[in-house]
Amino acid sequence: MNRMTRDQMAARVARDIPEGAYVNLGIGLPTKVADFLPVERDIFLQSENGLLGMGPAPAKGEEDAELINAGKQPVTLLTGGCFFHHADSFAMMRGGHLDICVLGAFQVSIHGDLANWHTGEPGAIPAVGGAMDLAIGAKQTFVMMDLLTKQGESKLVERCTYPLTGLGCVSRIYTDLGVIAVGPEGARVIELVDGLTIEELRRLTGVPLAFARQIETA
Amino acid sequence: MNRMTRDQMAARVARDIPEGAYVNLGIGLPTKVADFLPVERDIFLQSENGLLGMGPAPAKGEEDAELINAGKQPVTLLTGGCFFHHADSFAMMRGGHLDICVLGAFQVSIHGDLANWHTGEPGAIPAVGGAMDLAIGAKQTFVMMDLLTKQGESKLVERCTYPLTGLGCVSRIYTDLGVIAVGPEGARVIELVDGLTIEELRRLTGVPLAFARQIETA
Amino acid sequence: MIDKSVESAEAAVADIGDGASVMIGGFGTAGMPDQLIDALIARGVGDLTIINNNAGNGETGVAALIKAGRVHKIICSFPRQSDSHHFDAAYRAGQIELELVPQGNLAARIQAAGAGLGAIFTPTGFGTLLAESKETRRIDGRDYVLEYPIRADFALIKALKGDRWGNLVYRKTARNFGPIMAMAAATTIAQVSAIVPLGGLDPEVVVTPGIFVQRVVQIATAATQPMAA
Amino acid sequence: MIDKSVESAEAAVADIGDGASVMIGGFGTAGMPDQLIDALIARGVGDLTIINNNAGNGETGVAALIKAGRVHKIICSFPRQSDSHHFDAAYRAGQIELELVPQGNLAARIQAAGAGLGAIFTPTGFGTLLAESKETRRIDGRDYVLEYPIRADFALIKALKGDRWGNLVYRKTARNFGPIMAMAAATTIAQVSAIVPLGGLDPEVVVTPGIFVQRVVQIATAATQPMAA
Repeated sequence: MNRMTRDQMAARVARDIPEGAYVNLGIGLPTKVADFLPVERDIFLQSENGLLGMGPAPAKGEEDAELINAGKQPVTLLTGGCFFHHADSFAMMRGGHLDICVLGAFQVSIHGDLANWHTGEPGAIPAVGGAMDLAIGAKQTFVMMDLLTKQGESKLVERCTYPLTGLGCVSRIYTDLGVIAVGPEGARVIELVDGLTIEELRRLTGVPLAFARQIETA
Repeated sequence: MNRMTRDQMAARVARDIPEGAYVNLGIGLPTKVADFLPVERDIFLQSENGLLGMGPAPAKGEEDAELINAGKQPVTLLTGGCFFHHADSFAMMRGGHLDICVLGAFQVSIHGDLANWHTGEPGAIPAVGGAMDLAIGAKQTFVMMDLLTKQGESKLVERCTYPLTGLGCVSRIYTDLGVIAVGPEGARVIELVDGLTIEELRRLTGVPLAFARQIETA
Repeated sequence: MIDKSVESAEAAVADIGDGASVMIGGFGTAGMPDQLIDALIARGVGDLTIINNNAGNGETGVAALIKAGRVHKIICSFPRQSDSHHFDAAYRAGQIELELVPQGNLAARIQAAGAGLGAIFTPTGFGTLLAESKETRRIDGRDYVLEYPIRADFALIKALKGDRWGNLVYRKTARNFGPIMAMAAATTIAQVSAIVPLGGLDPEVVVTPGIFVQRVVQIATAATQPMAA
Repeated sequence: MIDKSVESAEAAVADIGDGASVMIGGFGTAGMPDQLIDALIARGVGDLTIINNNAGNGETGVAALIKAGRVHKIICSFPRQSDSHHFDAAYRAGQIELELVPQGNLAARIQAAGAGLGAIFTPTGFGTLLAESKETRRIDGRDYVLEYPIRADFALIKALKGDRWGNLVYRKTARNFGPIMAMAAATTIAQVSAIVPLGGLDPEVVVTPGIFVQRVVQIATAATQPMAA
């Protein structure tokens, strides 16, 4: 079977972001989605630290330590973007004004519970940032992750064993092996990579999976 | 006895407003206090509709319908003043950032309860505006009022009979007959107009009154 | 290309239906979106719930809406004024329902809606008629009333300038409820004196980011409003 | 004449004592008032409770304060980062107490303090470890956690420009927590790149009105900050 590369996953998520959407891309892999948004589409990227209309990284030498994203990397502001303080920024999330957020995850349950902030291991120093606000605030929460851990365990689970970020908040998971909708009815596979069968996916994840009538091949 | 005029009352209140104070002057009589604040003192007048650093009325012909005070009268903005929205404006009150507000009243109790928004009469249309926020929000709430109604009833009472604006919020009452501190310990007369005796004031108000050791003559 | 500008006030309010809840900006007439309200009156819809600081002044704006009999209920802080005769008449005739809210609680409840809070404990109104039968709690020695968010289907607001992404700046005390109402309504419609090209508003001075605004309509008015006589 | 400008960072922090609670602006290093923090370290006070989004980056600002052993407790949303080694070491050694708060709840609780609310019901964190043993409530079909205001004795923030009345404007994403922390502290101290004459800030673009600021100190720095290598 053909595992999708990280770039392919990012391009796949980008395809589902319509023109005019207000979007927050989480730290790490989700940040890559920005590179695949068509430039001719007006899509509004929000960064939790107080900007809307976030543009790409600046040219070398043009970095500004006071113009950064949530990952504290230098960014630019698009023409028409603006700045605001932290309470207004999180009002955008919590108040349901963001259309989509894209987050990484340790685990997602078939009912959309998300665990992505803390391994819960003894000695681990927890850090949550804006993950909990984003997960429950955006109208739709997408997760981007490899379906399996390096040890081959499924990150799509019946019940999260890691500490939760939010309950029933994820609607869709974009993985290296396919795209899966999750929610109150459970998990439903929408797309599979070429060469992967339904039975194989059931075996790999070990969770109950429904399948869209017509599964697309990613 | 010499009843103080409204101008004298306003001048008396103005005397108690120190330089640097953030002050909200309520609609009606309290608005007059502004005329008696010494121009050489930096005193910051706040208006609930979103300005700080309110200046005097504009010259005839210079009025701007979008630069008004809480009473919807045209005002000006001092150099160094600024505008903000309503939530921030009331955060200034409720959050305890205003030093003093000056309000009119129907009744004030000897313990500082205030009634100034509604007569409670059948058929009366109530309107509260920012009175309740101001009364409980400012660090000190001053009341300016005639001590007696036109019918000769005391507006300083043991217990308010009109609907309350706030509980125990008033610290000082400036009246045409004197200045009275109110609060948990009850009412204490600080100043009396010339020719009015302590006994006479007790008779006029009918409420228990303590007296400052050295009563000033207003 | 996203362009939130709409060619007319009529087009901007064309989907406001009977029974809608509508926030209307303005403190008195400052910041009142008169042309949007006129368009709403012309649409002929009724049974509206209106959220505004007042209940109309004189003959225009919210007063005209009430006069036309379109308002079922009004949520406001200061209805009775020297020039609120249309409200007064409707109220005395039992034709309009009034929910009176202290002004700061009105602002805080609107802001809470925009920020997605479920409820807030506010000290304002404790021990008064306006908190009767409401839940209260003593926290750190101070008494508070539990108040719930106020949200709306639509917000009609007035700003000075806007752009096609919906960014807004205001003018003087006409700002008042505009920024928080924009955050609390499902659909926010702003009338502005001028729609400027994208980039025409300094990103540091935008007061309402475009995410909170769905439609912008340019209504040419003098930048400085003369006072009514 | 009221003049809130102070001649030096040392003078500005001279009354911050042992055991004080201190909000410090900044998201990472953007908006971090480094010179005020340096002055605080030089004062030698300890046992501080610090409220900041992070728990220090690299060697400066909050990181330096932690390294110097002055922080008893930190309230923040995102302590662990690639360059939070001073916090990591202090935390692992049991020398610092951590209250971890989701970032939006941190902002909302600070804003609630500034606005005089007693508590807020927020949906963030419901059903998670960070809401354990906290009061919850279902309102209109959604679950919320009751959270209390966070206030402080002092706020140290960084802005671009200020005037003698304390009005402030910020620069780009260095704005972050500055405006809300200014509202939530008893004494707010702002370091600015320039103190301008009264009237030098457009009244429409002031972000933090002077009522929320008690002291302003000018620290000359380049307007555009180069990124650290």
